[in-house]
Amino acid sequence: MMTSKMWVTMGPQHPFSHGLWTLKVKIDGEVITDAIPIIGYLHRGWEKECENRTYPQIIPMADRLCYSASMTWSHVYVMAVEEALGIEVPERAQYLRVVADEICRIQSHLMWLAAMGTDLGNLTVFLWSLREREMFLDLFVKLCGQRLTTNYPRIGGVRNDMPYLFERDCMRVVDLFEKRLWDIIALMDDSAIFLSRMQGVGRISRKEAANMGLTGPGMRGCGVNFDVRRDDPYEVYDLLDFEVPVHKDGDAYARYAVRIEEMFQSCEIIRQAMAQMPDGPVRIKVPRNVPAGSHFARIEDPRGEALMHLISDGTDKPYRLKVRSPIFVNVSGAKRMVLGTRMADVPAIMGTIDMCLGETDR
Amino acid sequence: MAIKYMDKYPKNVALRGWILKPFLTTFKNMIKTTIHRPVTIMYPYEKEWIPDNYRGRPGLVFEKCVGCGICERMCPTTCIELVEVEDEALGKVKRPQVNVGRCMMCGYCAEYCPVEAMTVTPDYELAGYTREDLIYDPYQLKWENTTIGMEVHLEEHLPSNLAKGVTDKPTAFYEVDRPKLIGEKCISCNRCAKTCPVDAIEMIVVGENAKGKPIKHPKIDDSKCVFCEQCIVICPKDALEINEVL
Amino acid sequence: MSFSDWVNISDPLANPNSPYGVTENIPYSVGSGLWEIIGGILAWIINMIVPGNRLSPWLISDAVTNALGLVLMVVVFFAVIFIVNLTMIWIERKVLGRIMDRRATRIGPLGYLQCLADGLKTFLKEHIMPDKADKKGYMWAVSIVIGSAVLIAGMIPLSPRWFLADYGTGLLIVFGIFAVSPFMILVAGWAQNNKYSLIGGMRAAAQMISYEIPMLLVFVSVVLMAGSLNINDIVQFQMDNTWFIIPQFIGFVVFMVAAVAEAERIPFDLPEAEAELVEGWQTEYGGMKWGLIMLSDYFRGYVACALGVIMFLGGWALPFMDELVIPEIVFLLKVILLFFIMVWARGTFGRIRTDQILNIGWKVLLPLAVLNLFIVVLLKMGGVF
Amino acid sequence: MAGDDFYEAPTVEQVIQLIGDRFGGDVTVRGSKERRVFLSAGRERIYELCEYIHDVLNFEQASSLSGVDWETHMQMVYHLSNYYNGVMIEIEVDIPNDDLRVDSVTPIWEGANWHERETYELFGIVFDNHPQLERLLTPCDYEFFPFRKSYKLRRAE
Repeated sequence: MMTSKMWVTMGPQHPFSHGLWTLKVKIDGEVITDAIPIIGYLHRGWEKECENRTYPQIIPMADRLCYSASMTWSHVYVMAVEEALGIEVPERAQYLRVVADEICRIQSHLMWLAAMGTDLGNLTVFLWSLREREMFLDLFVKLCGQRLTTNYPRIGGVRNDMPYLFERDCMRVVDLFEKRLWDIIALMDDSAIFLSRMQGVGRISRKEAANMGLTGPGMRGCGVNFDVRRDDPYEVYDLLDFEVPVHKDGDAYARYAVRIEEMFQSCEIIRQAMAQMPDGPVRIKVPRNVPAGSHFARIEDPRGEALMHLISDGTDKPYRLKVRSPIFVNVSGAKRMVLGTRMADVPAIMGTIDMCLGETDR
Repeated sequence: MAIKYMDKYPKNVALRGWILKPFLTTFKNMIKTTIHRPVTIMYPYEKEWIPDNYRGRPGLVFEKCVGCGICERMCPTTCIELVEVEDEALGKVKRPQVNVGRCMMCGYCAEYCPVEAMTVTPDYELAGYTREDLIYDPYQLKWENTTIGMEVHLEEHLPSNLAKGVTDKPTAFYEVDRPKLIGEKCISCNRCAKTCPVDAIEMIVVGENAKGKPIKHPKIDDSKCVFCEQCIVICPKDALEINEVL
Repeated sequence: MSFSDWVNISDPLANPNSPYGVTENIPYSVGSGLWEIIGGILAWIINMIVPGNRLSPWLISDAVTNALGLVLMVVVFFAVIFIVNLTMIWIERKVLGRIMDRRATRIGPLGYLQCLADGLKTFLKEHIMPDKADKKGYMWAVSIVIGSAVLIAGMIPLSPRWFLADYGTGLLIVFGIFAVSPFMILVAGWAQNNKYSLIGGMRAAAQMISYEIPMLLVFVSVVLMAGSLNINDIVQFQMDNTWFIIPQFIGFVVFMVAAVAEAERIPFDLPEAEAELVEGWQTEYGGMKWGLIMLSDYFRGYVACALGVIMFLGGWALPFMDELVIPEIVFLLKVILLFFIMVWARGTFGRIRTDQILNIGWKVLLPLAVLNLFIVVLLKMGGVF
Repeated sequence: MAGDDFYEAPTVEQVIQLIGDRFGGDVTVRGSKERRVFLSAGRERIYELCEYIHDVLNFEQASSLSGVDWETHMQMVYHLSNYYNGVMIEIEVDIPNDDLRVDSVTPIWEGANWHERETYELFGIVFDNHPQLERLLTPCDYEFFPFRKSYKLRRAE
């Protein structure tokens, strides 16, 4: 019998692609024999745009790199500039940045969990996750005035101090969230259907993962024990006590489990940071012009390792700003992940990458 | 700190009834939500509570504004433009006009405003029928209802102050940074004094030139100056330069 | 006896050749009664306009009343089923809303009229057909899918006095027509000339065919136990003995799982798996066609639940209180209870993968169904029933 | 610190020493600080250097590859990191404007693939031995390289 293979274009307008990207898959029946990821629908020339703006003006633009990790992106940018300026940020500002980072990490992971739920056909997980995420977005509203585009870190500190009663709100939200997260876990981890969809799907070995340059939960799900927060500490992460979850399996479930555990650890970090937070100023005045030089900073984004490479030339505008986006690298290995799986697994596997096209295409 | 979740899962679901736990979980939640009210906010009819420092569109307290143009300079999207308006009480003044369609709600204008005239407003329903509708002139921008204490400030501290141990007094750039005069470049053209929005520059005679005419140099009143840099920009001979205090 | 002989007898119960025999049929009585009112008013108006005409007496003659009573009987019957379906859609949306902690439907009292608003919206949408689609396949396949769903909904009696047709082989016909739509779904998926819908159609066919078999095995064991294919007899047998859910619990579980798969609902909604296949085999159907497909899905869900009620939950009977309750209401409440379980499952689970769904069908459900059949045969041989 | 897959990763001093021993004058150390090593190398030996860093020093990940247009010449900046102790190596490679070629490191790190494609399309630097050097983000019919300094943005004028 003659069989022929068929190219199916998934995206850019397709329910599985959370954002504008395309995965062309070649299917033999339902089994995928080839795949081509295509990106670039959202290329804005972000790095070039930044060469025309002064250093403070880039912070709100860095928020726009990723809709759900805006805090970490502006954070890594100001870290790169502070590196170039060679200044030390006040300690309270560092703690505030850590708190905001972890809130951002939780809400980003919840957004991922929601998308994961719809990818697997479970709308309940979607809505429950978004309900929890709303609490963290409310915290962002109180802290920095907006839900998604936080614009909170500043070169030399943060925008403002904690508002009145923010600490109490934060503790309440974190406690409530930890309680409710077990409900979502019960919905997913205790369900045989969910486990059968996730376990053993999209397996990557540790060597492949390292070679592909995977970072973040995708990498830790493959057994690589590395976290920028712990092994290359920035801000005050070396003063905080937290675990880095590592899973050996390297399948979609491992990536899921690592992310869930990271949310618990982030709650713990928020608690510790709030308890340890010293009094003091939150922002120092910095010179307008950045001395010439080439500097970079890296940070643990919710999706992986975010790196910004800044080349300054002594003026008040950067000469070149390069963004190393974790998803940009992770999605380049999409072919390897989906090869040999079934078409129905594509959303499950690509869902665990946690796509965000703003930072991928820049 | 201990691992909280990964040492408990994955469990053997075959021993836990495959699908019973999720069934019970959803049923529990269904009972709960039937008793209390669902968390959804029915948007057009009811709105979420948002604080006063929510970064919606920029607002303007018309009387406080001095027309210095710092907001225009700081705006990342160049959506702010200083326009001349004819005000009944104040006469002809320069005030910012915001193209809200281009505004990215970063709040820099409110943050860097030296006189707290620009504010952020909790006004986020900004749709209009044309693009011209979205260009808010200074009167449309007016916003007076910000709760006292909820304004957005620039909470900068001088590193030199911190080194001295002064940590309770935020010092913004407009309080310490001042234009610095390079005397030999000045040609006494008086443009800086004319353009200064807060009348902080006074031309004072410092001597006579070879022809016997007086040489006037600008003298900057530190208490009035807000460091808007307009004099630096307008100076034809670059005789004024930025003097940053750190 | 010819048709004219039959229609000329005024009292259906006294009609020895009535399709309903001597049993009472409420939809038919209501239909005849409705025509007596409508036809009477029509005859009166026509008589006022043209006094002494021959049309007015004809309109209220026994023959016309009997014939149009049959037509109106169908209308009455489907009006009830339609309202039941709207209620089921409303229940699904409300229950899902409660499970997901969100607002559900909002139009009308308790949001009940939301479905009508949605129906109106889909009805007013533009009719779009892909240029390269196979026109005949595109239109006819979906018509048959919808038509078969409506047809089987009409074949389920709500009670011994509320039915459209009472066949000796009633259950067999219902199952036969239930199995028509997978093939038509395959045709529809192919005819749209769209890769997603083709894959969806193939999945639908594979899934439904593999789930027909355990379902039919369960059906056979029920029929074997009751000793009849007639729905009335099956329910009567359960009323006399015991509900079949007690001896055939395995069969009930197998049937419900297979019914969820047949009705294409989560967790078995692979043919329209929206995560990877956009909308599956319905991708290119828009407007009212899509609305009717959705409605027919609910009709199929209703039929699946009704079959479950008839075969396992004693139909319209409630033990010890047969005289106290209205059997139609009891039947519909039981249907809605089963449907609630399906909705609950939808709110709880995700979607299963293609190979897993076939594995479950062939490796789990089929042996269980055979086991169920075996138990039934043992019980029959042991003379328990 | 590294858990089960424990491996004694080279520290900053060891990295400088090992690279100095192996490559001598071809690779200059521009500086170093805590967990950071800054190198610059000639483009002839960049592939060899990267292979050495990957295979011997066990820097398993190419974090970022960025091109820089210095107008007088182009520059490739490699940021390499390992999975053990957080040490990062930055390598600068100068490329003359009249011969924009450099060896691709994709055979060493697969993760460098898209970074190199991106640098190719935005700066016009050609990577030898790259498996698929095509435009990635911009439309494939672009004939200019938008991130070069000669490509001016409207606001800059």
